[in-house]
Amino acid sequence: MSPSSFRLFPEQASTLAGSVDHLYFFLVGVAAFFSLLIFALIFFFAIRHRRRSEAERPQPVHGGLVLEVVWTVIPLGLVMVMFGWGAVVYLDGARPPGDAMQVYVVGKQWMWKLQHMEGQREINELHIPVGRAVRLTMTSEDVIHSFYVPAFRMKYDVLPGRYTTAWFKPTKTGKYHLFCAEYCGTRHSGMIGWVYVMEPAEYEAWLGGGGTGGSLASNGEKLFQELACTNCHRTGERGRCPDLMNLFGSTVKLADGGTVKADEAYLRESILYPNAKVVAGYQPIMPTFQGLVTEEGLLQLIEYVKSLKEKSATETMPARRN
Amino acid sequence: MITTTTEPRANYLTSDFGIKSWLLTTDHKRIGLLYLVTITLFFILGGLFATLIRLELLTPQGDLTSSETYNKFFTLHGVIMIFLFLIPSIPATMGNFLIPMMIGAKDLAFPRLNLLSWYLLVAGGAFTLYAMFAGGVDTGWTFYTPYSSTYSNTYVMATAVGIFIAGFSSILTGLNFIVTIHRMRAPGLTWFRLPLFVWAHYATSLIQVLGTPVLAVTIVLLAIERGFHIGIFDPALGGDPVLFQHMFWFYSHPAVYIMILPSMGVVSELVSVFARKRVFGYEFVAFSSVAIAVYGFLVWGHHMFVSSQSVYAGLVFSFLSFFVAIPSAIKVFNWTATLYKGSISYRTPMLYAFGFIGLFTIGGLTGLFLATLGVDVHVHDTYFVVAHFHYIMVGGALMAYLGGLHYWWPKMFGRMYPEGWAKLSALVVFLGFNLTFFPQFLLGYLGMPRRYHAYPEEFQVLHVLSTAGASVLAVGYVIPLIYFIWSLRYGAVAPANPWHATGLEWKTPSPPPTENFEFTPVVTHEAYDYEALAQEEEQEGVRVG
Amino acid sequence: MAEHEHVIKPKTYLLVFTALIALTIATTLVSYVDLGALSVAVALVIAVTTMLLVALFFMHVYYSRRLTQLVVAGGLLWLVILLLLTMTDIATRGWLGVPGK
Amino acid sequence: MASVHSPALRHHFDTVEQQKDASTLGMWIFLVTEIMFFGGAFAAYTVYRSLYPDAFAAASNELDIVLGAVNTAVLIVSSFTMVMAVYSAQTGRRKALAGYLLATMFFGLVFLVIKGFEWHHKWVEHHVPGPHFHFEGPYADKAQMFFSLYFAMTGLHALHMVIGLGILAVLVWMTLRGAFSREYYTPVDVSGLYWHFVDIIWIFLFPLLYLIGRHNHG
Repeated sequence: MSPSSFRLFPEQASTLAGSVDHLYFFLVGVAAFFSLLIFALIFFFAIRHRRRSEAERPQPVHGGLVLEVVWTVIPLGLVMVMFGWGAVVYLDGARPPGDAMQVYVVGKQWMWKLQHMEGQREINELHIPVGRAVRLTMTSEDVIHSFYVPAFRMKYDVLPGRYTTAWFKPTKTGKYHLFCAEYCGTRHSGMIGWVYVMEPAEYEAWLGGGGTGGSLASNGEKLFQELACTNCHRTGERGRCPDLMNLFGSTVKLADGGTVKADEAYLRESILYPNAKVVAGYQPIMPTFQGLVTEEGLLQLIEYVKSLKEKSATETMPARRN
Repeated sequence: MITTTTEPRANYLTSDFGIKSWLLTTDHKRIGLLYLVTITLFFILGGLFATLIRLELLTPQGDLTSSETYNKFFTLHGVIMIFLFLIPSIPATMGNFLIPMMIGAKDLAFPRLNLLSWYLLVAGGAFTLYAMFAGGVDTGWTFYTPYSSTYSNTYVMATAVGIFIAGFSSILTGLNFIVTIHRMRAPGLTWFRLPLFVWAHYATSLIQVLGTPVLAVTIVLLAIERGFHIGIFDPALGGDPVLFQHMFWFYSHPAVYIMILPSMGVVSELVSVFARKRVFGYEFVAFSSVAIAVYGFLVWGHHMFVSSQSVYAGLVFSFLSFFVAIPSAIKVFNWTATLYKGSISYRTPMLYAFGFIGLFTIGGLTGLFLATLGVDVHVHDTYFVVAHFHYIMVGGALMAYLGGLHYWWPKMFGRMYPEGWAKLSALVVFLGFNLTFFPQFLLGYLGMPRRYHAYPEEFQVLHVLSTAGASVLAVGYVIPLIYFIWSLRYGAVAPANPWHATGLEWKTPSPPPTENFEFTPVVTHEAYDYEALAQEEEQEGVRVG
Repeated sequence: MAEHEHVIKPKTYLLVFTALIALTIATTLVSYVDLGALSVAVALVIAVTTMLLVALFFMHVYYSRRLTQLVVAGGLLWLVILLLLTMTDIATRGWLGVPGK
Repeated sequence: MASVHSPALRHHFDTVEQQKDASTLGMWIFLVTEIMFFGGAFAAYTVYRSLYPDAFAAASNELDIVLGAVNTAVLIVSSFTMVMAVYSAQTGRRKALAGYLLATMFFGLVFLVIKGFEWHHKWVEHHVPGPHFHFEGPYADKAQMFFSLYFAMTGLHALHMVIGLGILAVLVWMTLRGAFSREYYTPVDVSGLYWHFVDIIWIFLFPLLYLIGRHNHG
C-alpha cells in the first residue's frame, strides 16, 4: 500500500459535501460532549464513592423530578435541532436544480453503465465538468444497487423497474471513487469505478474525442424507427395513437378519467405496460415492448420523446445536435 | 438457612440425572441452561466467521478467500449472531432462569411451551447449519429482494426456513414471559416492586410478540416468490422491492431492541447491587423500557432513507426516530446518577456494567447520526453503520450478557468464578472491542462501503487496526470460556447471596431447588431496598462481608 | 375471574349469529351499488362491525377483564401502525416535488 | 392456597383460576401474533391495491362471488356452533359438547371443500400465478399480483383452518374420554377463540378479495 493515500477524512468535492460535514461536526461535538460527560461522571463517582468497607451501607438518595425533566428536555431540544438541520441538508440533496445536466445510469451485476446526453457511453467511469450540477436518472437491470460517491457525500439506491434520481455539483477537479453501496451479489465489491471531474474545456475536449455514434436522443430516434413505433406514433398527426410532440412534462388525460404527469416513469410504463394507463380517446391497441428494449434503449427512447419539444413540423428533425 | 446446612437438599442440578432428564425437562432453570449451551455454540460459530471476515480484510486485495466465500461468511456471521445468538441471548438464558425466581413463582406459566421454544431454536439452528454445510447462503442477513428471491443461487430457502422456525421460538418465549409476569407474581409483588430486569423483559416480550410474526409472513412471501416464481416483491410483475424492506425492517428495527432491552435490565440490576443503591428514578427507568419498545415500532424507515422511499416518509421516519433517543438517554443518566453517593464495588460484573454504559452511550449517540437525514445519506451502508450497531450489540448487549453471566453464575451453578481472571478478561474485552470497532467509524465516514470483499488501498491502515483489535477481543472471549468451565468444578462454593443483593432470586439457596422456593415468598417492600436487606441479614445473623 | 362464571345465554348467541348473516348479505349486495370511493369504506365498516360482533360476543371480549380488552386493542393498534406507516411511503411518493421520490 | 385440589391443576399454579386466566391470556397473546402475521399480508395487499386499483377490480371480478358469500356464511355458522360448544361445556353437557364440536368440524370441512373447488377452477382457468398464468384484457400483469396475493392469503387462511380442524378433532377425542367438566373446559374455551379468529380473518378476506368494483362489471 502507498502510505501517501492514507487519510482520516474524506475529500470535499461537491457543494453538498461542505454542508453535510458541518452537520457532521455538530453531531460529533454533541456526541463527544455527552460521551465524555458520562465517562467522566462514571470515573469520578466510581473513585469518590468507592466501597471502603464491606459493611458500608450508603444513604438512599431519592430521585428528583427536576433532574428527570432536565435530562429529558435538553436532549429533546438537541435532537430536534438535529432533525431540522438534517432535513434541510437532505432536501437540498434530494431536489436537483433545473439547470442540471442529465446523465443516465444503468446498474447491472456488476458494473455501472453511464450515458451522456451527447451520446458518450462509459462503463465504471463518469467524466463530468467541474462547477456544473449533474442530475442522474438511474435504473437497474437486475437487483438493487446504490450509486455512491463519498467525496460528493451523495448516495442513492438504483432499483430495477423504477427510475430514481440524484444530483451533485462537483467543486473540485480530480478523480473520485464511485462505489456500489447496496449489496448486490458475488462481485459487489468489484462494482466500483471512478468519477473524473474535469475543467470545462477539458471536458469539451473529452466529449469531442472519439466517435459517439450520435446523441442519446438521436439514438432513441433510430430505435423508435427500428421498433416501428413510427407506424402509429406520427408527429403532428392524430392517428390511432397519441401524438408525442410536446408530451414530456405535460399532463395527460386518461381513459379512466384520471390524469397523469408525463415523466420518465410514465413513459417507461407506457412502453413496457402499454395498457396500464390508456390515454383518453384511444384504444388499448399498443403491444408491449417488454423484452424487446433494454434498459439503456428505454432511456434513449425517453430522451427522444423528451426531445420532441420544438414546434418543428418535420418529424425527422433531431432535437439536439452534437 | 442455618437448618439446611447439615444436610444439603437436592437442587435443580442434582434432582435428576441422565440425558433424558435434561432433554425432557420442563424446569425453567434447566431450560435456561440448555439455551446457555446452545447459544454459546452458536456464538463460537458466529465468532469464527467474524474472525475469517477480519482476516480477509487485513489486506485490500481479496486474497484469503473468493468473493463468493466472503459473502457467505458475512451472511452467516449476521444470521447466526442475530437470530441464533443475540435474539435469544439474555432472555432465553437469564430471563428464563431468573424471571420466575424474581417474581416468586415456581416456573413460567407454560413450562412445556418453554421446552418447545428451545427445540424450535435448535431446529431453526439445524436448518441454518444445513444451509451452511450444503454450500452456504450469500444474501446478507437482510435478504433484500430481488437478489434473495431471484438472483442468488445459494441456500436461501433453508436459511429462511431456519429463521422462520427460530422466530417462533422467540415469539413463544415472549408470550410465555408476558403471561408469567402478569399472572404468576408472588403476593405483594406489585408492578412497581418488580426488579427492572423484569420490566425490561416485559418490554422485550412485547416486541417479540408484536414484531416477529411480520418477519415470519415476510419470509413466507419471500419463499413463495422464490419457490413458485410468483412475485409479490418482483418488479417484473409490478411488485415493489421496497415493500420487502418495509416489512423486513418493521421487525428488524424493533429486533435491535429485543437485543438491547434485556441488557439494559441486566445493567440496572448490576449498577444497583454494586453501588448498593436503589436505581435512581426507578419509575423512569421502568417506563423508558416500555417506551423504547413502543417507539421502536415507529422508526423503521430510517433504514431506508436512500432506498427510494418517498422524501415525505423520510422526514416522518427521521422525526420519529429521534424520539427513541430520549428514553435511552433517560436510562443512561439514571444509571450514572445511581452511582452518586453509592458504595461502589469494582467486582467484575460492575466493570462490565461500566463498560456497557460507556459503549452504549457511544453507540446510541452515533445512532443519532444515522437518524439525521443529511448525514445518513453519506454514511448509510458504510462501515459507520457497522461500527454503530456493533457498539450497541457487542459493546452493549454482549457486555451486559457477560456481566450478567458473572453476576448470576454463583446462583446458576453454586460456584464462584475466579475474580482476578475475570477482571483481566473484562479489561481485555473492553480494550479489544474499542480497537476493533472505533476505527470503523472513521472508515465509514471516509466512505468504505460495507460487505466489501476487497477495498481501495487507502482504507488499509484502519482495517489493520480493526483486525488487530479483533484478535485482542477474541482472547478476551476465550478467557471466560475457560474459567467458567473450570469454576464448575474448582470454583469456590457460593453462598445463597454472595453480593448482598435484594432480589427474590437471592433468597433461595445456590443453586436453587427445583421448585425455587420452599414457601411462596410474600413481598412487603419495593425493589432494591438495601436497608430492609441489612435488617433482615442482621436478624438472621448473616455477617456482612 | 368473572370470565368462566359468566355464562351467556344461547339466545344472545343466536341474535349475534343472525346479525352476522345479515351483515354478510348486506356487504355482498352493497358491492353491486356504485358508491365510488366510498365502496371500500363501506365494505370495511361492515367488516369491522362483523369482526366486533364476533370478538365481543363469540369471543367474550365484552365480558372479559380489562387486560384482555387491552391485548385485543393493542394488537389492532399495531396492525394500524404497520399499515399506516407503510402507506406513509407508498401514498406520498412525489408529494414534495422530487422526481421519483 | 393449595387448598383447591383439581386433577387438572398443574403444580406450578396456585389455583385453578390462575391457571385458566393464564391459558386465556396466553391464547389472546397468540392471537395478537396472528393478527400481525396476517397483518403483513394485508399490508402487501393494501400497497398493491392502492397502486393498481383497476387491475385489482378486474381480477377480483373473476372470483365467484356466490361461492365466496356462501363460504362466509358457512364459517359464521361454524363459529356459532363453536360458541354453542363452549356453552355446552360451561353447562356441563358432554353429549351436546361433542355434537357441537363435530358440527363445527363439519362446517369447517364444507368451507375447505368449497375453497378447493374455487382453487381448482382458478387452476383450470390459468389464473394461478406462474409461467402458465393467463389473463384476458388490459391488466394481465397486475392481475397476476392480485392472484398472487389471493392465493397467498386464502392459502394461509386455509392452513389455519386445517390446523383448527386438527385441534377440534383432539377436543372431540378428549370430550369422549371425559376430560372436560363444568369446572375444567379451558381447552374448549381457548380453541374456540382460535376458531373465531380464523373466522374473522375470512370476514376481511371476503370483501377485500371478492367484492372490489363489482358495480362496474356486474
